Order: sequence, then C-alpha cells, then structure tokens
Amino acid sequence: MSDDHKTDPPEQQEASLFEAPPMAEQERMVEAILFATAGPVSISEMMGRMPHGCEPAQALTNLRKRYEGRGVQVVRVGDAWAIRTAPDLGFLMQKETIETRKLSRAAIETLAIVAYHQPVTRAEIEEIRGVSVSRGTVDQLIEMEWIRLGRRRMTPGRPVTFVVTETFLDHFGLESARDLPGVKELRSAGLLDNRPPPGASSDDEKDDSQPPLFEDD
Amino acid sequence: MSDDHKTDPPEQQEASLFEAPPMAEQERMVEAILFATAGPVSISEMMGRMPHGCEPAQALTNLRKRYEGRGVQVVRVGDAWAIRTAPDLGFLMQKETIETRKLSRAAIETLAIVAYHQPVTRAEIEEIRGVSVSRGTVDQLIEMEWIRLGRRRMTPGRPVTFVVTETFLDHFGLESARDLPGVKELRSAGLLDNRPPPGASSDDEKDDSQPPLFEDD
Amino acid sequence: MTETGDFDEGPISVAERMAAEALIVDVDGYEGPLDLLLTMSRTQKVDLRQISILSLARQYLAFIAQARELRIELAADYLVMAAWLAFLKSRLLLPPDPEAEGPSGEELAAHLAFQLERLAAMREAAAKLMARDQKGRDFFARGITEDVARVRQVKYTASLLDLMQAYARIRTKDEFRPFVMDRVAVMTLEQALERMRHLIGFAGDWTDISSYLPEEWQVDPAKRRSATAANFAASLELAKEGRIEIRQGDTFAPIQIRKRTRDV
Repeated sequence: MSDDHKTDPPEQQEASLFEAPPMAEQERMVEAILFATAGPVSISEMMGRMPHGCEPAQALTNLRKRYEGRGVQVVRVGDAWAIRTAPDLGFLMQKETIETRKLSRAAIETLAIVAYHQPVTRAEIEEIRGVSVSRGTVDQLIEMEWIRLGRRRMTPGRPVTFVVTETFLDHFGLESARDLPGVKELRSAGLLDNRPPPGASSDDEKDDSQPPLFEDD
Repeated sequence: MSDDHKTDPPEQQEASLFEAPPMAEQERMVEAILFATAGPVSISEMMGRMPHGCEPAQALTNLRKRYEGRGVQVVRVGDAWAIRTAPDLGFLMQKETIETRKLSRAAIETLAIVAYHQPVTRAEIEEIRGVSVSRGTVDQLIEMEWIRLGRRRMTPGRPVTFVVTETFLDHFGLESARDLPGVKELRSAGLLDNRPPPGASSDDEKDDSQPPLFEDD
Repeated sequence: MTETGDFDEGPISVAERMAAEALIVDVDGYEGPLDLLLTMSRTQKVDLRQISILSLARQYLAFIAQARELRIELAADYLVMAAWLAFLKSRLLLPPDPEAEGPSGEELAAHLAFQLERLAAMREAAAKLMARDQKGRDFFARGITEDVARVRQVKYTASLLDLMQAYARIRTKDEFRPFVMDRVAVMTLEQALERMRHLIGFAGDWTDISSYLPEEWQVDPAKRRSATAANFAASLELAKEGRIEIRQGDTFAPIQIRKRTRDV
C-alpha cells in the first residue's frame, strides 16, 4: 500500500507546498496512531508519521477533549502520549473464573448429618461422625448458605443447633429434608456398601481354626 | 475459558437485585474493554466482566455509531467485537506492519475454498482444485489459526470438515463468512453447490463411479 | 455442450501449437490437470459457460502427445486425465449407444465445464479475498493491550448422591462398630497387664497361667477365651520386661509362669 513518508526530507519548508489535511482528519490520524502503536508516542514521532503540515499537538488537544469522560483517556506518559483505560474502570480488567470443586469429605459428611438429624448440635455431629468437626467446615457450609443456625437446644449450656436452608433444598432438589431417603432405602438402592471393614468379618468362623488352648470346655 | 459461567445459577433473578448501570456508563465499559484487548471480545465475555444487568449488545450498537468516521472503528468479528484502525489510515502505521508469511497459491486457494464452501472435507477441496491437497498446506492454515476442524460429516467414513476461524474473519475484516466478497453471486450461480459428478448417485458409490482424476493417491 | 463442426482430428493451428508448447515449458507451474485445462480453456476466449469441452479435450490430448514426444515426464494424474478425456471425446463424437450404461458424454462434459467454472470462480474469490484490507497491513489492532487479571473463585458443589453416600458411609461405620470396638466380652492386653503386674508379686512358684484369669471371666466361654489370650499376651510382655519366666512342658501342655528373682 502506502508510500514511504519517512524517507521524505523534512518538513517545514515543504509543508507549505502541500495542503495540510483538515484538523478533523489529523485528529483521526492521531487517534489511529495512539491506538495501534505498541507504546506511548511523542509529538515528534506523530509528526514524522503524519502528512506534511500536520499539527499533531493541536489534534491531540482536540482528541484529548473528545475522550474526556469516556471509557478510555488520552494520557501523557513522560514526553509521549497514549490511550489508557479510565481509572474508574480498572475493575473491568479483571476476569473472574469460577472453578467448581467437590466439597471435602468432612464437609459433605457434616452436611449429611445436619440434613438427616436437624436440628443438631456440634457435639451431636461429632458423636455421629466419630471425629471432631473443624470450625472451618461448619463455616464453609454456613457461607455456602447450605446450613444455618437453628434454635438453641434447651439443655445445659444451651448449645446452638444447625439446620439446612432453603438454598440447600433448592440445590439438591428436595421439597424438605424429610424427603431424604433413609438408611434402609439407601441400602436397597445399593448406596450402602455392605462390605464390612476388613477383619471384622465373621468372628465365629475364625474360632474353629484356633488352637485348642482356646477351646471352650 | 470462562465457560464455567454457564454452570452458574441463571443470572436473571439476580439481575433485578442490582440496578444496572446507565447505558452511557455501559458504553464506557464496553469501550474500555475493547480498547484493552487486541483480539475480538465476545458479548458473553463482556457480560462476564461487566456488572450484573448490563446489556453490552446495546452499548455496542451505541459505541459503534459513536466511532463512525473516526480514526478507529468498532467492528464485528463473528460473534465478537473489536476496535480496529480505519483502513484508510493504514499508511500511518508502517512501523506496526507485521510481515505476514507469504502464502503459496495452493494455500490461498485452499483457504478460499474452505471459506466459501465451509464446512468442507478434504476430498471436496481436492475435487474443486482437481489436485490433492498436501498435508503441509492444511497444517499451515491451521497453524495460522485461519482454519480449524469443524464437525465430522455424517457420511460414510465420517470425514472431518474444515471451517474458517474468528482469527480469519478478524484478519480480513469480515463480520462473518456471509460477507465474503462475491459470495452471493457465487451461490446464485450455483458455484458453491456440492454437485456430485454425473453417475454418482450416492456417497457410497462415489468411489466406484468417480472419474479416476479425483481418486486420492 | 458438444460442438459439431470438425469431426476429424484435423491439424491444429500454428497458434494452438505454440500455445501448447508454451504450456509444456512450464508444466511444473500447473497445479494438476484441472488447472492446466482451465488455462487452456482461456485460449477459447469464450465464457466458461459456453466452452467447448470437445475442443478442450482435443487441445489437452494434443498437449499430452507433444509432451510425450518431447519426452517430458508427466505426472500420472495428467495421463489419467488424458485417458478420461479420450474416453469423453469418443462418447461425445459417437452417436449415443442406447445400451451404454452410466452418464452420457454430454453429462460428463457438463460436469467438467462446471468444475472448470467453479475452479475459476474460486481463484477469483481467492484473489478478491487477498485483496481485502488485512489486519496488520491495512488496519491495526490495539498496540497497548492490558492484561486481564484473572480472579479465581472457587465454588464448591455436591450432588444429592454425594450427600446420601456420605450419610450412608457414616451410618455404615456405626453398624460395624460393635464388631471391632464395643465388645463386652473382650479383655484387652492393657487390662490383663495391669492385673498381672499387680498379682505377679505374690507368685513365687510356677503357676498355671489360667489361674490368673479373673473369676468373672472364667464362665462365659467367649470371655474366657479373650481373657486367656490377653493374659498370655500380658505374660509375654512381662517376660520381655524381665519380670517373670514362662515355661511349657510339652505341646499344648499348661503354660506356667513365675516371678523372676533377680538374684537367681
């Protein structure tokens, strides 16, 4: 396409020979240059790139005014100029990525206990799980709005109880926590692993193989 | 990347909770987003970055109008949007010119065939050009991200098809493949039809009945 | 499509011959026989839609013949095309054979004309495409881009199945607890050890290990079994500590223990 302006001898004297482009046109040029150049551009560089007789300083002033209050601004960077995002819109340069992760085993178990036993105290949860429940786990479930505090239990110490929320029911597609299947149903649905833990199989059979010392008399 | 948003609970309900920013403000936001990126930005990505309830599509229409006749333009690229310098000002950007690899005649023709006939199989490209398509040609176009694999054709052998990419549209300043030069005329002249050679009643028989010219080697 | 006119293979004109020779010189420049045919068709100086396939076939065959005379090696597909065009030519020239199967010469010629027209059209389209303003040459993208910072938000999720399985897991654990933990009929090693440490001080002479069983553990076979085992294990422990000695006269004979006197 274009001709090599660069090699043309400068500048001022010849300028009068050429009709300088109208100021609106010069503004367009400055706009395009600032937009496409990989770094800030000085006035003299603009002058070098634009046709003879152009006054980039004036064009820049006009352009700067034009961008006032816009989403981007013409800003001075040292001796050069650049187009930059308006400071108040910096937040748009962030992108939230949402990563979906499975709940931890502790959290899902705690949640399950609250769902099946609500209202339930922390001590009861711990008793059922057989391990202590970390504060973080409960906090996480509360933050997710899947459980919330219920009424205090009318027992010594008046401990708080936990119940599941509407959000919980929504998420799991339940009308109420009572709709959760019981252990028997879980078993018949094959959700219960019937295999006993290793070693706990059938004690009685084991005895036969034991030495007579342990034989009953 | 950010398709994870899809799994979010629908935004609609939430939208009403927040007052959407005024349209002028949304326009500023879209402006800032488009200025900040070199590649086209999809509406859904803008939506993901802008506050709830924003309508980037409307803001874009306004913004596009605002930049009409200016040094830079708001252009549509497929389903996405970008700001580009006005083509008549290209001469100002000599410094920015990227030396593009010179494409072979085979590559250019293959590219044009993919663009005009997409989705198109390799066999169809070969039939149109009357010569086998070298792997390198296709690889080069894929590497340049100008073409990509489309869906498999639901014919025997389920051959892969090629389609042009957003990068292709962006490079040639096309809104969509429908805006390819002369595409309407070619279509109405029947030159984009997939006209099987006479005697080839169905795809299965094609191989037998095709003149040897079109046989792959 | 078929042109009547000269049915004989009359001598080709000088101009045609020269054109053909020119073609031969740079046959490598052609992208296959279809490309060559398209170039030849230009010599007819007619719209591709009115092209004479018959004369094109002749021109092509003449070209092949000349190339052979000049011993120019032609790629197989040029020869294949020649054979096909010879076949097409004969179909076009001979009166149609009602017995003949397959498409007529006219149909084949029409398709070839379509292919040439389509190839020409794609060439033109490609040229138009490349003549468009191009990014990085005629128009430009943003020079200073801003990185979009990624803020990662983790969203936790669980399915109803996860929930039910978790509950099932907990309840199952409960059910199995009696087998491993809550057995009343089990004397632990610690219990036996505690008890024997206490009693051993009084046992100066060899005593049957079974006499150390607590009374309440001697009746119920299950308890007795457990206590015996625990006592035995405790005895071994004490022997290891050097506090007692153990002996067994014979296989399955009673196991006896006594306090170990250090001075002996």
